[in-house]
Order: sequence, then structure tokens, then C-alpha cells
Amino acid sequence: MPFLLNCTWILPTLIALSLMFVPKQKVGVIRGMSVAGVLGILALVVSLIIAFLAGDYASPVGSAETTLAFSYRTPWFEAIGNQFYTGVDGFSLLMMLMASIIALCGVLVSWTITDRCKEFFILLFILLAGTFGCFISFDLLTFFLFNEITLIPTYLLIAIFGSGKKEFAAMKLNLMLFGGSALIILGMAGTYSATGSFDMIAIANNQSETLGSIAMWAFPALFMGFGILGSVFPFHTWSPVGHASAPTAISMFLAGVHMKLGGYGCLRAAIYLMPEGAQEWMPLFMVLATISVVYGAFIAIRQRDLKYINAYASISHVGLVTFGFATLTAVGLKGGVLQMISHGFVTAVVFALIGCIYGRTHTRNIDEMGGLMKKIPFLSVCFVLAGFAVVGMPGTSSFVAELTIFIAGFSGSLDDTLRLVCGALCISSIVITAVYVLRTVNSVVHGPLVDNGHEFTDARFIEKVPLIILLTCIFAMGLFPGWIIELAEQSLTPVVTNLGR
Amino acid sequence: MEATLTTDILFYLFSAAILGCGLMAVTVKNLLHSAIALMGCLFGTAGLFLLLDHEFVALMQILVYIGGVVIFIIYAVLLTTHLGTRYLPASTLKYISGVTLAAIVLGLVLHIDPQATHTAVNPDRTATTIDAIGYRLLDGSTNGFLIPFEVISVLLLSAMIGAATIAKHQKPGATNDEDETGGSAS
Amino acid sequence: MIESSWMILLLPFISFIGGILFLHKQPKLAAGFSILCNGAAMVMALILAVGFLSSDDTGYHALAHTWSYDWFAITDTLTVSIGALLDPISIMMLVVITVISTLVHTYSIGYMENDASAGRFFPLLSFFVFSMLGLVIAPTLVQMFVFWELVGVSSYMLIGFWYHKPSAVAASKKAFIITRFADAFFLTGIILMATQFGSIGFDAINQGATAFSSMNTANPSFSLEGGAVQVFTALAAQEGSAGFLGLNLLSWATILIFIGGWGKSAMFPLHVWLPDAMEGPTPVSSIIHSATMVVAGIYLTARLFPVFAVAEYTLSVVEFTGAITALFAAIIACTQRDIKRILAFSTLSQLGYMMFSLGVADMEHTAGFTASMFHVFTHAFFKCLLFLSAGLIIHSVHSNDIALMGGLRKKLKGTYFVTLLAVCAIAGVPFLFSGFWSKEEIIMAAWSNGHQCSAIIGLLVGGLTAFYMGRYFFLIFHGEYRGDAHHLEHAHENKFMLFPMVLLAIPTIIAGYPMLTGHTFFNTVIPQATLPTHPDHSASWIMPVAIAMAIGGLLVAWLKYGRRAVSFDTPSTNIVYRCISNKFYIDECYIFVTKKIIFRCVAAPMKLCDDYIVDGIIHSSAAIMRGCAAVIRHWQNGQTHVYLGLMIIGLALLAWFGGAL
Amino acid sequence: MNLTACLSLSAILFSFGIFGLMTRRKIIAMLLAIELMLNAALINCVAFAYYAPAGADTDVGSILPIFIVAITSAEMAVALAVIVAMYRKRKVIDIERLEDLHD
Amino acid sequence: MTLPTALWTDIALGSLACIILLSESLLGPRLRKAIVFHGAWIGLVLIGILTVCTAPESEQAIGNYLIRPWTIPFRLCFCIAGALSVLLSRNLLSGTGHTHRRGLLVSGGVHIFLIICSTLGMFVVTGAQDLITFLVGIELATIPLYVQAAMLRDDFSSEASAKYLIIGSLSTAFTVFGISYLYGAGNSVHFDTLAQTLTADKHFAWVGVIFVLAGIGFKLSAAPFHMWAPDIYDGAPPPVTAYIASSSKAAGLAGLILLVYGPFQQLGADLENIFMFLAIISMTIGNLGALRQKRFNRFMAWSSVAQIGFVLMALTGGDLAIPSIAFYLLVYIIGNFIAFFVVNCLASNRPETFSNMRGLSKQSPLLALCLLISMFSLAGIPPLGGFFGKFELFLAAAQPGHEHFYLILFAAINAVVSLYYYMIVVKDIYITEPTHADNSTCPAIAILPSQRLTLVVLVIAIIVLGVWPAAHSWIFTLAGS
Repeated sequence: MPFLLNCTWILPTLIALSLMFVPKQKVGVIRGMSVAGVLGILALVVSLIIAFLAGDYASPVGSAETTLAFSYRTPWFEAIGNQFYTGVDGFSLLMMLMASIIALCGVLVSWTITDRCKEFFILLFILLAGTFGCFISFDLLTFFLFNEITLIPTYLLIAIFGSGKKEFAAMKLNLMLFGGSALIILGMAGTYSATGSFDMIAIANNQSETLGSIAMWAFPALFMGFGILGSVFPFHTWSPVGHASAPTAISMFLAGVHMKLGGYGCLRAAIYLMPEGAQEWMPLFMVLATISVVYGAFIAIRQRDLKYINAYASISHVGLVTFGFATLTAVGLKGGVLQMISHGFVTAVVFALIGCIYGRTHTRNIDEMGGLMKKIPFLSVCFVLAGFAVVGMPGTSSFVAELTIFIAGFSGSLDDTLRLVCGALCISSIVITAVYVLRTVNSVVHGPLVDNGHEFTDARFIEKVPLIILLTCIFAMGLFPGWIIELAEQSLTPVVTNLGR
Repeated sequence: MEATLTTDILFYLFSAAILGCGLMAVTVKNLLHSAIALMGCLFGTAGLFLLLDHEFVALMQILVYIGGVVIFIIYAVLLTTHLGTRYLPASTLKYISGVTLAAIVLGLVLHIDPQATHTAVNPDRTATTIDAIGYRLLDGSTNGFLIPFEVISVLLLSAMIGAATIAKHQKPGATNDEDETGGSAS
Repeated sequence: MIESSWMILLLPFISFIGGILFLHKQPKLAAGFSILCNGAAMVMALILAVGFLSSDDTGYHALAHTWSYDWFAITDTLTVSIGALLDPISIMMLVVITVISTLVHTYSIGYMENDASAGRFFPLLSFFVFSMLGLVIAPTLVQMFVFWELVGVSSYMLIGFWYHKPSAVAASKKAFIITRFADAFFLTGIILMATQFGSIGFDAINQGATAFSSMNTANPSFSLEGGAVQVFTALAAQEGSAGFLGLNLLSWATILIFIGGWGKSAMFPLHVWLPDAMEGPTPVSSIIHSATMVVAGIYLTARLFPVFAVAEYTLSVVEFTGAITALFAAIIACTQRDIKRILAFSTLSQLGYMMFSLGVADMEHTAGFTASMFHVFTHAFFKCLLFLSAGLIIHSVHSNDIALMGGLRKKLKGTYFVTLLAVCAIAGVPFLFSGFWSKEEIIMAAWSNGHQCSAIIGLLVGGLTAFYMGRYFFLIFHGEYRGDAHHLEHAHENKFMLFPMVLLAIPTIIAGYPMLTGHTFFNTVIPQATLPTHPDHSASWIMPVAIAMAIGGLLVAWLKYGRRAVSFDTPSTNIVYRCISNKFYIDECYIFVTKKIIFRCVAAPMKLCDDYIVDGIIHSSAAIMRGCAAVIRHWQNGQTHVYLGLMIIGLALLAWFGGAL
Repeated sequence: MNLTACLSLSAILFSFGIFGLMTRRKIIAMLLAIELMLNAALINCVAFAYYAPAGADTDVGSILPIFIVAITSAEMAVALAVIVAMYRKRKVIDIERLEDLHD
Repeated sequence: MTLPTALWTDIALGSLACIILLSESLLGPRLRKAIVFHGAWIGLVLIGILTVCTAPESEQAIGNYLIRPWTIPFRLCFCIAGALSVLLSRNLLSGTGHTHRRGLLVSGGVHIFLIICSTLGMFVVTGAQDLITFLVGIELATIPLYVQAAMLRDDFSSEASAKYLIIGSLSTAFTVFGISYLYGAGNSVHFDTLAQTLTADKHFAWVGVIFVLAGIGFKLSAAPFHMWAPDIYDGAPPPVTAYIASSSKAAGLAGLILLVYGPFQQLGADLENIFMFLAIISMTIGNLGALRQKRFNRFMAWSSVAQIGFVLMALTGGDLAIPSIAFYLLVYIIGNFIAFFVVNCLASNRPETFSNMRGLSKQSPLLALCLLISMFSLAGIPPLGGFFGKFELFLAAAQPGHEHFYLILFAAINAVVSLYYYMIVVKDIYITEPTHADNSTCPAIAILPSQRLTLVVLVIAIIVLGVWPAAHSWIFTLAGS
């Protein structure tokens, strides 16, 4: 089984390598191989989940020791204490499932790319390999290594295949993400000097005094380093620019999975490793999270470009994730995890829709289009459903996640007024979200038809498939979230017991 | 030389010579005169070495330094500048910066607290004889200097070959490799 | 029969899914299928009601928890589940919803005859019925909140049904955002209840609350089990605490929950969306904005009545809003020209009635509670009838404006007769009609419970209601026809539309009688068997005053509008009149708040801050770097003296940093 | 005639070298200034050897100058060769005109 | 006495120099080209392999020459750099189809002879036991470079060598002056005695240390002493630039480590301050200088100044410093040479500025890919060797007892800035469309078979170094002791 687990990142690398040898002209072959590859990864992840659920790998309650399923450990750069230590628990399995589904839809959506599509898919698969590598590695350095691998393909994909001022956007995105990894390097150097090893589980259980004192500044470095990837307030300016000029598939993957890598890193590398630091610094990050929630929602109201609206919506929703983590309670962490998964699907489907609509109206400005329901009913209905998912209607996955986060905001004693105020502000964000979502839906889908000379053909089959997949995922998670919550809860018990020590 | 009045007078004499010629070497307009001033300065230092009981170094100074290097400089001066080429004055900014930097370095080096230095001559001090130097140079043991002795020869060899190839007069376009077709090493 | 209550819930959902996916191209088929499903649901609801009434277990009816499915677990103690809780008021609401939905479906066949997108209308209507039923039988606050949102979504889709009309789209957006604004508070209230009081189930909360309240009145407390114990202890714990801003935790939670109801039932400040909701098709207005959805707020307050009673200020807040809305809406209704707007404001005023009648009741005197539920029951029927008749009138006259109608009694005889019955019911014409009984009960309960000023407002509003309904009736049916003669000939009464109206006329009359026969259908809700259930008719003077107000209102309306021709072309210059007809300019205040304050003074500066301050810092750091790079390249000018100089300065810096010198 | 005097003498000579280096425009004059600096180093070595305390290794006082002189002469050879070659080709020996290589 | 195995490499190097010199002067043109060119780089590679095979486990003293285990990786770097520099000078020697834009070297044979002499000098530095050997080694390593810089017959080359000469001799003056003061303070030149006698309170010791560090600072082109680097890199012939950029820096570092862990042991704390100052200044000035560069050679100069800043940061660290610097140097040298090879192929018919390199990915994908890999390895992007190299420098500075966390944060931010200008290069190759004027005039790029092979070998080496831990653990075991 451990080999199967490592296949999740070996498979995309192999596909990327084999794509290199396919001649540029054979676009059909390239697309076929890519879809086959992504389907293969999805099948792999699903079989891993089934195996995980079958053999109960739940870590016993109360133990800070994360029991890893299919773990595989070999010394890699042994001289500095680094080992290739991969394993998986409920939380990373869920993230891998989400990543593979969004990757599948990403490949399907990028069916229209014809020029240089070989490089496109090669870079996409390297990005996938890096992301999956991150989700399964439990050695801090290997985790950081895979995280860095994902950054360069993102740059090249946006700079070559993007639109608008793509070079500027790609460069800004990349520099800020590398700024984040600079902070992570600082945090890792701190933990290395305190514990001398990179093994996450060893560091988490290491209760030495030196780690405690170093954690006081190593935690904010690590948390803010991954926070930049998860676009926490002051460092979020890369994501609107980046998403707006990225091609559809990449903005789906960037917003859907890559930002979640930040959240995953915050939880796994920062909170789990340095609980004392977490208790110390959490008020600050809670305020930042609330600001990014309310701030992102308000600015989304003022935006006119569809992609910018969704980018700011993502900032607002990912802010909820950070808020969930900031409460440092079992419910809060679980809420954060659920929100990450649900927002991954929601933002992916919205970006896919924006791509399809752009394909027809050739404009992304909501003032220049209207009344699409009459001409392209399928896309419009999906757009309305996606809008309801963004608002957080019950029955969609975001309701389940947001309810859990809001409950975490108010649970426990109410004397912590900061948490109360932040919780109230986050709840108020659902109203502001309703305002900008309805404003967008109304001006795009409803109202009289604005016909600027383009013939509107409804969604072709190849465009319908990703939308249907993603919408079913959203509604399935909304209606039957049982097993996801149980998986998330199991994997978070060690983190919670660690926090309690 | 034991520390007596005469040595003090000689020391001040020699240092005056050194500093005077040194200052002339760097300030006089004509390049040839500055070369000669340098020669004077080196003679002064040779005298100082004699005063400090290091005859070998003094002799070497005179033979190698003055005999070889300064003469070579004069050769270069004559080769590159026709006699009487005009003096190229440097801008006043450079003079100011020159003086200040010189003062900085001086302050840097001379920031000594006098009582720290042991000015007394070690009474049972023996002058290093020439054969001691010879033995030390060729002594292969840990505190000998055999390796540097060998390496300095490689250094001199490479310097000479390099200088020769650079300074050799060549017809434009031709390189050593081509025109070597026929003859042996030139 | 109780066990199969999930069938009632499922039937409309099946019609929704079937209609949307397969039948949206064939309107006729979709209509038939949805009527079939809703009819079946109605029959089952009626059987359920009859079974419940005939069962003679007196006293506190066992709360029938029929089924529940665990949806998802939040904390280990708090699990969210979907289920059904059948007790008198929920069964009453089930009956009302299913009856009205079936009748409205049949009515819509006629109404939607020549509308292309009818295929989409019926499934959406069934989706609304499904979510309303889910809301009504919800055993927990979270399930109620879930279906509460679904009701909001279906009302958004139905108001904006004619999406090519910009005004309809704007109205639907307005409705959704305002209800969503209230739902934010509702969610906060639920979460406070869930986290601080440990339970979200209605029966646990109510039992805990009643036990807590009865503890004060020194009679034996009930044996509590399950969630109620935590609620009881939590209530006791936070009793004395001054809490936040003077209100203790319980009143905060209950007021927040009430604000949810406030938005959905369009109470005074949040009422602006209901008149605009009239943009939707009339069957939609008839079922959603008269009978069922707007009553959700009242149903919520009724469901949580014991907890509201225990909290100090909540019931007085309820009473105050109810009274204000009743009075405010009645005044505006008198000046409106659009007939659907008149009915909308009359609904608002009747909702105010129901709300303040709940407000006046408390744990000892539950008369107000039973009166309010009774008024909900009766009002649903005659208000739905009024809307259906208005729909028929508009259908034939092709305009909403009352100025273009008049003298239609000759052409629309059936509608004339049925509307007369409904107007008498709502105006409170004595003895024959249900409206009179329920309104009289409310005023009696208010007076007997010591809330004199609410009772007087009730009487006053009764008079005003009579006046504007009379104006409505006479301006449409009496006098000469003021509209386009061409429409008058073609005005005819479609039989699909008339038949449900006639059926509805029956309950408008007989719905009042259960109260007369003293059947305690509603009293059994509050679980204290020992308390007196029947209101004491101490103040005997109320009945005649109420009758006088009703008859007087109608008489004045007849004098002003019935007898002589009324011309509408000269808008009255009277400032007060103009202000009232513009609905006290509250809509304009809302637009001012959202456009000027929220968009211009909050969102815009945030965007500027984002573009120039947060982004500015990052771009300026890049600019600084470029500046320094330029400086360095300037000094790299090829001059060897510069290089040598820097080396020597470097030497000095080394010495200085070495620190030892 | 003590160590401090010798050291200050060599320091002054060293600073003359720096002054000459910074103010001379002819390359050979700059090389000449560098000669002065190296000579200052020689004085240092000999002075330290002469005033060395008991256990010091005084032979180095003579051996180190040998290597310093050897290195200086090698460097001067290369320097003058380069300058002569450059003069023959570009007819310029002024350091300030050597500024083709700049940013 | 039997020759100890460790000394074989030095002797082999000396004999190789003699063979080259003799064949250069005595043999006919065809045979000479074969022996001089191929003999040199094959010889150097063999010596590299020899050093690896004869690596002693512990310190082996042969008279006053000490072979230290941690210097083996440095020696390997010297050989590799020497061999690659010889290979790089291929199209500057006569007899190849496409000669370099700037003409042929004055004398190929002497150029190669000087490279080998310089490598011998670096070997001597690493084996030094006393200041005199150290001084002579350093001088033998630098003086041949003055000559090589002047090997091309155009103005740039002569100007570059003149400048290099003057600044170099000033730094020699500093070093010699420093050594005289060290002798004064420590009353001996042998490292072991100096280690005891050079204590922080002695003023002479400090003057000596400052002046010697200034001399070595020039050799490393660390910040205050870096001004010469851009001009000389730009002017000198490409193989010489590459050799200076990689090998002479490695020699300077080897010398610096020798001094820091030898005679200057007792000056630890203040020395760390000096290195912190040097590191911060070098990183900042190196990064800022490289930001707006248009010409490739000057860009490599500034980037090498920045890289030295990172290395000096590691020197402030604990015992992890030496192995991490060794590994980093190996990766840095390979990365540097890949970049120089690619640009050398390009520059044989057009000046090496970034605008000429636009659209390279379309013209010849292999060169574009190699340049991309070298740039990302220098920037420290994971799959390549550069990542672990640079990351270990950060770890070295975070060793318990030597924590410099502000320095690490500053260095991390500088790494991001450095990434920016490496990305600019990649952007030019892959993304910016060549303006019509640029590539229409340039004929197709012709790559010599030997240079193509070395490129492929180097690229594979850098990826393997990043992924396969064998080389990494070998260096750490050697240098760990």
C-alpha cells in the first residue's frame, strides 16, 4: 500500500515525462493521455480512501501520536536529519480527493487550449505531482520541497497561457508565494535548531523547553508563511491579480487546491507542531482572518470583473478557514477543514463557469452582459446553483462547513469578547456574500438579454461534464457529509490533544 | 646593534630618508623622478634592515628589489612614455579622498596602546645566520618551508611565461598557434 | 398514520424533481403531476388531522416524534438531524399549507394558460410547498433554519419568475437580501441557543423552559429527561447575570431568534420587501405572501413560546412590533392604488395582529397564543381567496391599478359574490364570518391579559381594515368602469380560476366555528394541563365596540367610494396623504442606506485601501529596490579609483564591525 | 628606536602608498605606490623579528621577506607586461580612460 | 620516503602542468592541439577522480603539508572547474569551425597551462600548514588569472586585466601587510602555534586579521571588495570569467575556512560579527546590482556576489558550516558552468545580452532548458541541487549555539529578491516574444559536440545532486569530522 500512496506523485511525474516525448502536433493524443492520467490518479485516491476506511487507522483518542496509514520512511538527505517520510491520515486523504477531482475538471475545462498545449499539460502534471507530494509527506523539509516544486509551474502556466497583464500577475504571484516560503524557511530553521530533526510527529511530541521558547516566534513565521499561500489579509493582493489573469484550469486549481495547501500547511506544520506558539499568537490571526472575511466580501461588491469577484469571494471564504483554525477548538479545526474542502469545489465550479461564459460573451465585465438564462439555460442554471453554493444555502457543502465554524466561534465560555466580535462579524459576512452573489447572478443571468453580436451556443458535452461533477460533489457533501466529518474528526484528534497539553 | 645614542640618530636619519623619498615617489610630476625617488626609499629601508641586525634581508632588498624590480619599472616607463610627456594631474576630489583614506588606514593601524608592545629587545637574541635560513627553507619537516620554496618557483615560472606571451609583439590577426607552423618555440 | 408523515413532506419534493428534470417542456403534464402530488399530500394531512382530533387523550398531547435521520454531527453532544414533530399547531399548519397549495395549483392552470414558462412554474411552486412543510414539522431549530433558507430561495425564484422583467428581478433580490439579513441574526440566535443552552430540539427547550417557569410558581416541576435537563440548568445558571448591554443571555438569544421571524414575517422595519414581492405571479403572492411563508415568523414564535415567555423582554418586543406593524400597514393600505399592494399591506396588518396577540400572552394566560393561532388559521383562507380574486380581476382588466377598474360586478358576478364574502370576513362583519371571531378573540385576550393599549390599537386597526377593504371592494365592483372599454368586453371568468375560489369561500365562513363550539383544538399545545384554557369574558364591552368599528368602517367606505363616481386624475395635494401613499418613504431610506452608506462609504474606501495601501506597500517596496539598484549601477562607472577607494573604505568598515579596535 | 617607531614608520609608508594609489593617474605610478606598500610590509616583518620575545621564531623574519619579494617581483613582471601590451595597442596609460567596461 | 597516497594528486597536477608546457612548445600544431586541449581536461578529470579515491579518513601530514579530509570536496571542485574551463575555451582555440565573436586567444596552450598552475596553487592553499604556504598558494592561484584575463587581443580584455591587476596587487599588499602583523602578534607563522597565541585582546592580531580578511574578501568578491567583479567578468574571455566565478571563489572560501578554523579559532565571537556584516552587505548589494542587469556576464558577476553573501552567512554557523559550504560550492560551480556554456554557444555570433536571448526556447529548446535549470538551481528551486545547497546554508546559521535568526530572515528575503532576477532570465527565454530586429540578424546557433555533451552531463549531475543523496552524504561524512 505505501507504494500505491507514493504513486500519487510518481504517476503525474511519469505522465509529465512521457508527454515530453509526444510530438507537439498530436493534440488529441496529449489530451487523451492527460485525461487518462488524471482519471488514474482519481481512481488511485479513491482506492486509498476505501482501503483507509476499511482498515480503521483512526488514531486512538487522547494520543498526540498521529497514526499514519500506509506510512513509508527512508532516510533521504540523512546528513541534515531529513527523511522521505510519507504517510496519510484522514485529513490529507480528503485533500487529495478534492485535488484529484478538481484536477480532473481542470483538464476537462482546458480542452479548448490548442497552441503549446503540450507544455500546458506537462506543467499541469508537475503542479499535480508537487501538490500530491505535499499532502502525503510528513517530513517538514520534504513537505516544503514539494511545496516549492508547485510554484514554478504556476508561474510558467500563468505567464505563458494567461490573459491580460499576465507576466506582471505571474511574477507578483510567484514572488509573494516565495516570500511566504522565505518565512517558512525561517520557521523550519527555528524548529531544526530546537529539535535537530524535521520529522513532524517527533517535533509535535517534543515538549522540550527550547522548542517552547523558539515556538514563540517560529509559529507566527510558519503560520504567516503558509498564510500568504492561503491569502490571509495583508498578503492577499496576489490572489485577485493572479486568478484574473490565469487560464481557467489554472485559476480553478490555484484557488481550489493551491490556497488550501496554505491552510493544510498552517494546520499541519504550524498548529500541530507548536501548540504553545498557537495559543500565544491566535488572537492576532483571528483578527486578520476576520478582516480578510469582511474585507474580501465588501470589495467583491465593488468589483465589475467576474474573476475578480470570485477571487475576492475566495479570500473571504478562505478567511473563514483561518478563523476556524484561530478558535483552536476541535469544532473550529474541523470546521476549517470542511470549509477548505467545500470552498475548493465551490470556487472550482465558479471559475469553470466563468470560463464557459467568457467563451460565449467574450467579456468578463458583468455590466456588459445580461439575460443569459434565455440563450444558454444549462450554464445559467449552473451559475445560479453555484451562486447559492457560494452564499452557503443549506443542502450545499458550504452550509455544513460554515455552520460548524460559526458554532466554533461561539462555543465555550463567552467571556472572550474578541472571539465573540469576530464570530459575529463572520456571521454578518453571509449577508454581504448574498449581496454580491445576487448582484452578479442578476446582472449576468437574469434581466433583459444583452446581445453584443455573439452567437450563444449552450454548453457542449465536454463543458457539461466538469460542471456536473463539481455540482454533484457540492450537493453530495452538503446532503451526506457524515463520512467526511468522521474522517476529518479522526485525523484532528492528535492535533486537539496536542493543543490541550 | 645595541640600543645606543648612535643607533637612535641613525634610525631617525634612515626614517627621514625613507619618508622623504617615499613622499617624493608619490607626488613628483615626472615618472622617472618618482622611480628614482623609490630607489632612494628602498636604499633607506635597506639601511634600516642593517640597523635591525638583518643583513641578509638588506642585501636581498638591494640586489633583488632595487636591482631588479625598480630597474624593470624604469624599463617599462621608458617603453611606454616618451620622455617629457606631460603630467596628468588628478582632480582635487581624488587628492582629498587619497589623503582621507591614507589617514583612515593610518589611524586604523596605529591605534596601538604603547604599553602593550614589548619594545625591549630580547637580550639573548641571536641573529639569523644565512645557513640557518638555508636549512629552514629546505627543511621538509613540519616547521620547515620546503613546500612554499617549491611552489614559489612554479609561481615565478608561470609569471614569466604569462608575461612573455602577453608582451610578445604579434602581427595583427596571427596567433601563436598559426605562425608556429614551421619554427620551433620562439 | 403519524409514522407516514414523511410521505407528506416527500410528495411535493417528488413533484419538484419530476417537474424540473423531465416535464419543464410540457406545462400541462407538469401541472397535472404537481396537482396530483399536492392533492395526495392534502388528503394525507387531512386524515392526519382528523385522526389527531378524534384521539381523546386529554391534557398534554404526547409530542409525536415520528422519525428522524441523523444528518451530521457538529460537536459530540450536538448532532443535526432531520425529523418530524407533530403537535396541534404543526398539524394545523400542515392542513392549511396543503389545502391552499392544492387550490392554488388548480387556480394556476387557468392563470398560467398562455404563459410559455409555465412548465417551470409548477415544480418551483411544489419546491416551495416542500420547503414550507419541512419548516413546519421541524423538530429542531437547525432543521427549521435549513428549510427557512430553502423557503427564502424558493420565494426568490418565484418572485423573480418572470426574469426578463427588471423590476421582478430587483424585487426578488431585495426580498432575498432582507430575509438573509434577518437570517444572520436568526443563525446567531440558534448558535447561542445550541452552544450556551446545550440543545436545539424544540421539545427539550420548551420542557426545560416550562419547568423553569413553573419552578417559580411553586408547583411540582416535571420529571425532565434528555436535553431539557441541560436547558433547565443553563437557564437557572444565567438567570441572575446582567449579561451584555443589560439583557441576560436568554433574552439575547430569544430576541436574535425573533429577529429571524421579524424579517421573514416582514414586521415593521423589514417589511419593505413584501409590497415589492407582488411583482411575482398572483398565485405565488396568494400562497407565499399571504398564507404560508409570511406566517413562518409567527409560527417560529409560537413554537418557541415557552422560552420567549421565560425571557424578560422578548414578549414585550414581540407585542410592540406586532402593534406598530398592524397600525402602520393599515394606514398605508388606505391610500394605495395597486390592488395587490393593498392586499399586501392588509396582510402586513393582519400579521401585526397575530404577532401582538402572541406578545400579550404569557405562561399563565395563554389566551393570546390560542387566539393568534386561530387567526392564522382563518386569515390564511380569506386572504388567499382575496388574492385569487384580485388575480382574476387583473387577468381580465390587464392592469393592477384600481383607477382603471370600477363597476365590474356586472361582468364578474362569481368573483363579485366571493370577494364580498372575503371582504366581510376580513373586515370582521359579526357572527357569520371567521375573521370576526378570530380578531375578537385577539382583542379579548389582549384586554383580559392587561395589555389595554394593544387592545385599543387592535380595535382601531379593525376599523381601518374595514374601511380600506370597503374602499377596495366598492372601487372595483361599484361605480362606473374607468378603464379601457376594450378589455371590459373580453373580461370573463375562467372556470379553473373560479372553482378554487368558491371552494375557499367555504372555510372563510365556517373556519370561525370551532372556537364557538369551545373545542380546545389549540389550547392543548401549551403543556400545562392545570391552567384555565378559556379566556374569561370579563370585559363584555369589547364585542359591541368591535362590531361597531367593523360596520362603521364599511359604511364610511361606502359613503366615500360606493355612492358617487370617484376621479383619480387629480393627485391630492395633501402632504400627509402623499407621504402615506409613498409608504412613508421607507424604501427610499433603504436605498439611501445601501447605495450611499454601504456601497459608497464602506465598500469603496475598502477597495481604494486594497488597491493603494495594501498593494501600494508591496509595489513601493519593489520600487525602493529598483531605486537602490540604480544607485549601485551609478557607482559602478568603470573608474578604478572608485573601486580602490571602496576597497579601502571596506577595510575600515571591517575594522569597525570587528569591534575589537 | 623601538618597535612602535618602526611600526609607525611602516604604517606611514603604507599610507603614502595608498595616497599615491588614489591620486596617480598613470598606471605605472600606481604600481610604484603598491611597491611602497609591500616595502612597508617588509619593514614590519623585520621589526617584529628583531623585537620578538624569547620563544619567538625569529628565522621567519628573514624567510618571509624572501617570499614577499619573490611574489612582488612576479606580480610586477606580469603587471608591466600587461601594461606594455596595452600601451602598444591602445596608446593609453591613463587609468581614467580605462572605463569602457561599466554598467 | 614513500610518497603518501594523498600527495599523488598534487604531484600529478604539477606533472600535468609540465607536460602541457612542454607539448605546447615542442610539438607540431595537430598533435599539440590534441595533447594540450584534450590532455588537459582529461588529466584534470582524472585528478579529480584521484582525489576522490585517495581521500584520507583523517588528517595526513607530509612535512609541513597537511591533507585535511574536509578539503577533498574543495579539491574536487577545483579540478571540475579547471576541466570545465578548459572545455569552455574550446571555441577560443584555433582549428574549430565557429570561432568566438571576439577572436582567438593569444596562445591556447599557455592559457591552459596557466589554468593548471592556478589549480595547483589552490591545491597548495588547501594543504597549507603555515601562513607562508598559504600566501604563496593564494598568489599562485591569482597571478595566472591576471595573465589569462589579457589573453584576448581586444580592448576589453586588456582593460579588464589591467584593472584586475591593480586591484589584485592592492589586495596582495593588504594580505602581506596583514600576515606581517599576524607574525608580529603570534611570533610564528605556523597555524598550530598561531591558534594558541592569537587571542582577541592583542591589537596586532586584530590588525592582521582585518587586513588578511580584506585580501581574501577581494578573492571572494565579497561586498565591500566586489566592485572589480562586474567589469572583469564582462571584459575577460568567457572561460576565464567562468574560472574566476567558480574556482577562485572556491579557493578563497577554502582559505577562509582554513584561517577561521585554524589560527583565528580564539577570535570566534567578533569574527562572527564580521562575517554577519560581510554576508548582509554582499547579499544586499549583489541582489540589488543584479536586478536591472542587461548583460549576461555582469549579471553573473552580481549574482556571484549575492551567492557569496549566502555562503558567508553559513560561516557564522556551527559545525554544519564546512560540509554545507562544500556541497553548495559543488552545486554552484556546476550551475555556473551550465549557464556559461549555454551563453558561450549563444555568444559565438551575438553579444550576450538578455534581449538577444529572447525567444531562445523556440530557437533551440535544449539550450533554453539548460539555462532554465541552471537559473533555478542558482535560485534554489527544489528538484535541483541548488535547493538543498542553499537550504543547508540557512540551517548552518541556525545551529544551536550559533543562532542568527534575524540573519536567516534577512537572507530568506534576499533569496526571494534573487529569485526575481533569475526569473527575469527565464521570462526572457520562454515568455517575452523576440522583437523582430533581434533574431532576424542572428544565424542559427551552432553547438560544438563536446560542449553539447558536457551540457547534458552537467544538467544530469545537477538534478542527481538534488535528488540522489549519495554525493551529499559523502561530503558530509568527509567534512563532518
